[in-house]
Amino acid sequence: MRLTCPNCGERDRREFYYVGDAVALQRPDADASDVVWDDYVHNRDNPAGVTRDLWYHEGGCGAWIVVTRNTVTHEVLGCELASKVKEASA
Amino acid sequence: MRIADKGLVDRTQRVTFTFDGQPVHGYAGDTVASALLASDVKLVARSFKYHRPRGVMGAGSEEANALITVGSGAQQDPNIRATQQEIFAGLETRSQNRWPTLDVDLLAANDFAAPFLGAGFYYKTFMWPKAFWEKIYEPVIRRAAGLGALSRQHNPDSYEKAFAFCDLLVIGAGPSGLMAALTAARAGAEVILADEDSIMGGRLNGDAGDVGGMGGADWAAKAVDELEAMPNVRLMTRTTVTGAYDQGTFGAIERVSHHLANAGGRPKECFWRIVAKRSVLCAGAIERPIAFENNDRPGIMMASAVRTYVNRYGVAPGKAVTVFTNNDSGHQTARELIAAGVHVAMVIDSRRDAPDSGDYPMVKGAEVCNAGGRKALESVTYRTMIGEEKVATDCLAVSGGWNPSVHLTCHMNGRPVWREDIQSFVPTDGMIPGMTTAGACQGSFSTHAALREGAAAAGAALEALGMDAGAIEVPAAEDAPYNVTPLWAVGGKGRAWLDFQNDVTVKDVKQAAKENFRSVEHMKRYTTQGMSPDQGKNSNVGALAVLADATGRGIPETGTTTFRPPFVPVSIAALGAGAQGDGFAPQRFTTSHKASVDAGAPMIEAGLWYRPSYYPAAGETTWRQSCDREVTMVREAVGVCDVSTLGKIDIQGADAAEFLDFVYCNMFSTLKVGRVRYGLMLREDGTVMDDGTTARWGESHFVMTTTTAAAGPVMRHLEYVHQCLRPELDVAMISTTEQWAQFAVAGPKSRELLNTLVDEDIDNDSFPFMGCGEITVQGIKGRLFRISFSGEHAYEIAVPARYGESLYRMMVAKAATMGGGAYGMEALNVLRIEKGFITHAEIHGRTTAFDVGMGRMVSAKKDCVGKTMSERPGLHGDEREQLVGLKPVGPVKQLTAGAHLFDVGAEPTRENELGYTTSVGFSPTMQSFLGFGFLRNGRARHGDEVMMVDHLRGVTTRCEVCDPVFFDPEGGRVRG
Amino acid sequence: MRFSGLKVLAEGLSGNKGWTAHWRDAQPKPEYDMVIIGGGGHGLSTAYYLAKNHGMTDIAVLEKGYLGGGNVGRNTTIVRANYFLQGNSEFYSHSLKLWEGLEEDLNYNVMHSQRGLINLFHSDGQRDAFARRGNMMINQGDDAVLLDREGVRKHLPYLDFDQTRFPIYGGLYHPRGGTARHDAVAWGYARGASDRGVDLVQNCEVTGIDIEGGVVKGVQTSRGPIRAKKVGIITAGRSGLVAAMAGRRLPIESHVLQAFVTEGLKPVIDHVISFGMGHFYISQSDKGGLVFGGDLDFYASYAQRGNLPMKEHVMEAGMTLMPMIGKAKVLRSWGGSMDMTPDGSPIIDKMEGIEGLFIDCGWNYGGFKAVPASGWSMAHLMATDQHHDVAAKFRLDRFRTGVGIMDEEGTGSQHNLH
Amino acid sequence: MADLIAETPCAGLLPVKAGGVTLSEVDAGAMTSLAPFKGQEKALSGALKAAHGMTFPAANRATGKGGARAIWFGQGQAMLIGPECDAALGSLAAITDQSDAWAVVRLDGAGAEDVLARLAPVDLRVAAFKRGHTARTMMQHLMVSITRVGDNAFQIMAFRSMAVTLVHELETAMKGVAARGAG
Repeated sequence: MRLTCPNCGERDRREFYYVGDAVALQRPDADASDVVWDDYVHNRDNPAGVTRDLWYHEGGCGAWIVVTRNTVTHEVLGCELASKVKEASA
Repeated sequence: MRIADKGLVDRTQRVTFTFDGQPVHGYAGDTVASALLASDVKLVARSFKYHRPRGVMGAGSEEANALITVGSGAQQDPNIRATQQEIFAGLETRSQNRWPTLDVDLLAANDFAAPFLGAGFYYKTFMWPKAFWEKIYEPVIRRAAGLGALSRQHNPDSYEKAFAFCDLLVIGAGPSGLMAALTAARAGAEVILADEDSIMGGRLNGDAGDVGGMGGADWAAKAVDELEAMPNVRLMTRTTVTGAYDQGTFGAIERVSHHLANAGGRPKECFWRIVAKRSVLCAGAIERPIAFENNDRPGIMMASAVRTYVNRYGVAPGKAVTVFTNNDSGHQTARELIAAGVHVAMVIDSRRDAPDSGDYPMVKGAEVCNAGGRKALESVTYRTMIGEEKVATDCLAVSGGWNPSVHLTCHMNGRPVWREDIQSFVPTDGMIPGMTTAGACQGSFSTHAALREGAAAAGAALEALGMDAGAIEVPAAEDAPYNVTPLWAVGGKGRAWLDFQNDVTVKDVKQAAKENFRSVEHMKRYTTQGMSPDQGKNSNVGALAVLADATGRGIPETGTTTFRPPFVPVSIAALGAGAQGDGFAPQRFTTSHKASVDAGAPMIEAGLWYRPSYYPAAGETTWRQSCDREVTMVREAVGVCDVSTLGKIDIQGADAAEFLDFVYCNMFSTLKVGRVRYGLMLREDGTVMDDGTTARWGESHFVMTTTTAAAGPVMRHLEYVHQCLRPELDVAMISTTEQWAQFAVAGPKSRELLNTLVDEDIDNDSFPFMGCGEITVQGIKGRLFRISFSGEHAYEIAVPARYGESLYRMMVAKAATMGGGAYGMEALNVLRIEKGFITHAEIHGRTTAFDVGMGRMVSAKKDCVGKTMSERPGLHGDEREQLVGLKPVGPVKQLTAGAHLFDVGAEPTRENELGYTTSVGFSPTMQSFLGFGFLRNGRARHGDEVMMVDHLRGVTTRCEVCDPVFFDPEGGRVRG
Repeated sequence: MRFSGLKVLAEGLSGNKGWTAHWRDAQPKPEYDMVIIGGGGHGLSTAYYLAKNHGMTDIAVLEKGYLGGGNVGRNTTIVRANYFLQGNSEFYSHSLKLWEGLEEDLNYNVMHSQRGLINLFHSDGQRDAFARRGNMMINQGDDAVLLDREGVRKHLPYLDFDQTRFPIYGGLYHPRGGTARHDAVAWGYARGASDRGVDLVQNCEVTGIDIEGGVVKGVQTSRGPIRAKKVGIITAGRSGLVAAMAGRRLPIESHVLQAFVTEGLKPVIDHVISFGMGHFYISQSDKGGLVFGGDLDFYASYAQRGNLPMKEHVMEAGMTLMPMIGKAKVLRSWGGSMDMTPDGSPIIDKMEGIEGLFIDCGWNYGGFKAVPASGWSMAHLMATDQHHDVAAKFRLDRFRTGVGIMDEEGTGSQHNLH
Repeated sequence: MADLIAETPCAGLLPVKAGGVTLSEVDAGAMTSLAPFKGQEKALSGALKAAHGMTFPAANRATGKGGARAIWFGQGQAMLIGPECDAALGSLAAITDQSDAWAVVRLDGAGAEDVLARLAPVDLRVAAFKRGHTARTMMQHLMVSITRVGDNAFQIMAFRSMAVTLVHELETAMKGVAARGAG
């Protein structure tokens, strides 16, 4: 698999570290309910199809990246800097 | 037998090699298979299960029979295809899977027991008595199974991996591949053309037809010459593309020096990772056998392979060749044999309407139903409407039609589709993004179609790349239609082989269907059909057809064939090149490494680093003696220890303090400049991630320390928290682990030692406990932290790494004059246990701040990563295993780590287990073993006695539960 | 039909004409007491034990493809009971005991081979962690031996004891650990369940779960609706997709795990060997192929195919540990789809709030060895509405409450790290 | 007391030569990482130009020339190599001394591209990676910075502690390339 780092361009998968669903960017408030936190930390949509997940260009520029991707075909539909995504949602 | 004046081998270079110890002569350009056939060696292998005698069947990488071992000693290389191994002087080859010899193989007895060894027989027996499976049945089965053998010695050869990039990857250099490469290269594209053969041309080298008015092989050679001269083309011979992966990535294995007597430093193989913007698959097709009784006899070969041996190698595989075919290409073989002067005994065509196309005896509407001869073919029997006839023959050339080599197109889960007209599976568009297919691999079997489609596929690829193919001229070549009438298996009572290598017969497939293994996947798994070294390249379609027939379905309803990477087997050494020895992961060395090695310290690995275990002094014979001395030295004088491996991260920016408040569970915004604080970092799930000290270097500048093992993960975590959770914060992080050589100087005389080296005066005012600041060491800028991991008055001093070794040697020498010296990991461990300091042995990923007794550090005044989840009810309370100290109090004085804790008198069983030990050490200070454990409700049990049970090491120790701080609980020494 | 050596002999002498189907291909009925979604190892063993232990036979197992087509047929076949946390320890211990009687029980040779498993360690800290594990195994009544470097050398003389990157300190030896013939496990359970009256329905994809008023009523399938009083979701690899039909999200991410097999070789590796530093484990099949695997590809995927960097990583681990396998050639690689949970431990539970709906999932990459005990426990739960003692901790709510989290790897709630 | 003695990261390991390719250690001078504070990217670039003569490099590029270079070093980060960094830049950026943190080597000679193609998963052929181009990438398992500094010359930087592995990997690849070049 190759991902297009917004900084570095298209790179081999081996340069990246994967952490999971990009839902991670939507951290609940500290006083949100246990159900909300359980959902945030543990539960996943885990779709067979398009998903957005979080990668770290550890062997490259050090950017965290939100990748839009198909879990069945491995087609990569887009890569954005996580900080930009987070700032846009804030 | 050689044919005069024929073939591409170099008749001027005679080459002698050995097969099973016997010298065999061939010519440069021969493979082991062609040289053996030229020498009339028919028997070259034994089959997997029945040890049936086998000969050369094909001429390519899909060879199912002629697998040999090359080389000997540590270099012996098993399961090499004789059809691919080029010969050179001194080459040593051996047959496999026979005992004692290829000719007299006692395990051939299995063949006579065949009625009892049919599909899946082993699922139904060997169950009684129970203990016999591991002791008798399995060892016997294992010894009989397998093909070649590994040497059991470490691999002595070098292997390599590499990356390559191109606009267009052309896979296969037959007519379509050459035409595709020419088209794209002439248009200026960066082209890689890969072919698994030693010379490019594919079937043009094996067949006799003309291309563009010249011999096919000559046209291919000319095309290669043109490509070779172009700077934008990379020709890769002996290179098999093995797999298609995501986003245009391909794997390919290059056999670099298998064909050389002297590799001259070249690797044996190179595994390529090729990234291509577009690709064209020109993989050709594989001719398929027809199943009939004894169709596996040596001398029975593929019809196209017979042509290859004749035309390319100038070898007649037999004196009287018979052809058995269901399509026109068998006739081509007959014609070319006759043209080469080889006698054709008969052509047996299963089609009643077969064309009369040559000057040879032919019988139409007939099927070969048996073969005579055991170790070499002597005759075949064919059946017509009127009865059976026998023909004396020493070679049968079989053509059951062609299977397009769709393998790579299936690597991303795409399924090929059935084409009734050619009775073959063909790829569909888009199975591999960016790939087009051309020629025989998509079912276009004429030479002209291959050339035409190769050019067209390259044209399409160029268009996608935004380039122009220009006018393409396709050379003239044979363009005959392909006529085939399906014939998969000839009826009869005997065993007819489908998967030659795994000894799967038509009967096996039928029996599987009867036993309800009707799904093609079930049938394959039950019979092992297609799981042999050729991965079903020769047999899957035939087996599918037999299954379809047995289950009364059509072929497309029955299933499809699909293939997984690799296309050909790839050696582990090639895929894993570089790792043998110490290459699996980088090695990290501290600046004091040499000094420690000079001092005789055994180095142990920590993270990727190497650190000294202990420093043996004269007269010391055990590590414990050294460790005890080093601990005492620190407690009484001064010790020096390299702590550069701990992660160091500079954190700067206006919001640095706020950032730290969010990543640590305790407060850092309240820390004063010039001071250091211990911090605990949680994961979002509330467990402890790491701990360490962080110094406030300036108002908006912090210097964080992580544990050695967590340095990388913590850096990643900090960037995650910043970029993904708090991008609004103005903060920048950079690792400075490598910049600084940092040494712990610990013990009552630590300040005295430092004052001999540091330019400034160090005292309690300039450097109070948990103070930090800049210093200079002989004019070199450094950093000093008054922190302690031993409970002693201690410092960590840092200088730029280039001075690390020098400073370290200086400090150790100075310490020695003060009754001190270097200490290693063993002593460091004891010192921290005495003081109740935890490491990753305690914060092992399952423990919380509450568990390690730091629950109150989780600040109530702010949010932090992990805070909310750490408040889950299951992570608090009496049921949790809590950190405690343990001291032996009974007759056994030893503690071990990894033991479990039980109430006194309780059976040491899982049900009674109350906790476990994590770290232990003998404390020379306390003259006792000391340990840490996690004990259910442990903090409430200080003063109780428990039993520590270590079944594995046979140690059972009665212990007192106590506070984990064993030594100097008031902490007076550290402030001294 | 009872299988035996005599039967094989008799059939061989009479032309092998008497063999019959190993299981019946059933047409789905409109209604069953219980429907099990998923005809993999766990689903089939659940059906088998429902019939055998609980006398329930009005059961359909619905399989969207062919029986045993999921992870039970694409794994590295390792069978072991070497866990160290309460909850896991008793479960896998029970499973191993079932394995040890499986062939007699099923009258099917699944080739369970207790050739011994050796987990290598490479530092003092790892030794202590393995000691904790081994001691728990003995606490539980299973077997474990702590080997030092020389002890490992005696068993595995061909390892590279000279490499210093991750030098071999010793190993935890689990003599009862071993391998089995994976497909045969599925077929054996299928045959056993079918013989007891369970309907095995292939090519029957569940497309919906019918729930009325918080009570499960049945399922919609590609072959029509089927009513049922109880429904079990046993579809590891695709658990989240099926649970979504009941409106539930699961604490699961699906990941690819690759495995590899080489061409057949004469016997050379007699044990199962696990090299934790390289996430590498290997054994040799009875046919002679080296069967080995590594870590996840690490990204969520349902593609059931692996990527090159992980293949290379696995081979590199092999070359650093045992360079004698360098000239073995990888014949085939495949990818399984793994249900990865936040603590690396499985779930066998009722679906809270939906009466009659049960789920058995989250096997991470340890599901093969769990097949017997998973079926045993799931059958118990579905039949009695009570958790079986050995699987009592496999609760779905443990993540919310923090009670009974079983994180053997200690890597925390990141799904792909277990 | 004796003075502190400085040791370079690749002391005793380099130079090495194989075929037409040479690997040698570079004394790069001071190395300072620059990470602009929020909103200071432009100001920093200007100040850098004023102080050291080169602008803050765009992603995947190096500015300046031999002796005084700014190499893009990752997201929001550049490495100033050569001159001692003007302390005044500290008001615009996090500046961190990294002079001792990196092993800096130069791979030089026809075939250098082929050597790197054995180790790095990026296209470093001149058509794609020209003089002044830089990449943060990997070489086998090492995290590295690679910059083309000549037609056939690259500067490669890896963590100081991993200098032995860096040299080992490069030397192995160099020998492999040299052997093939021998025909």
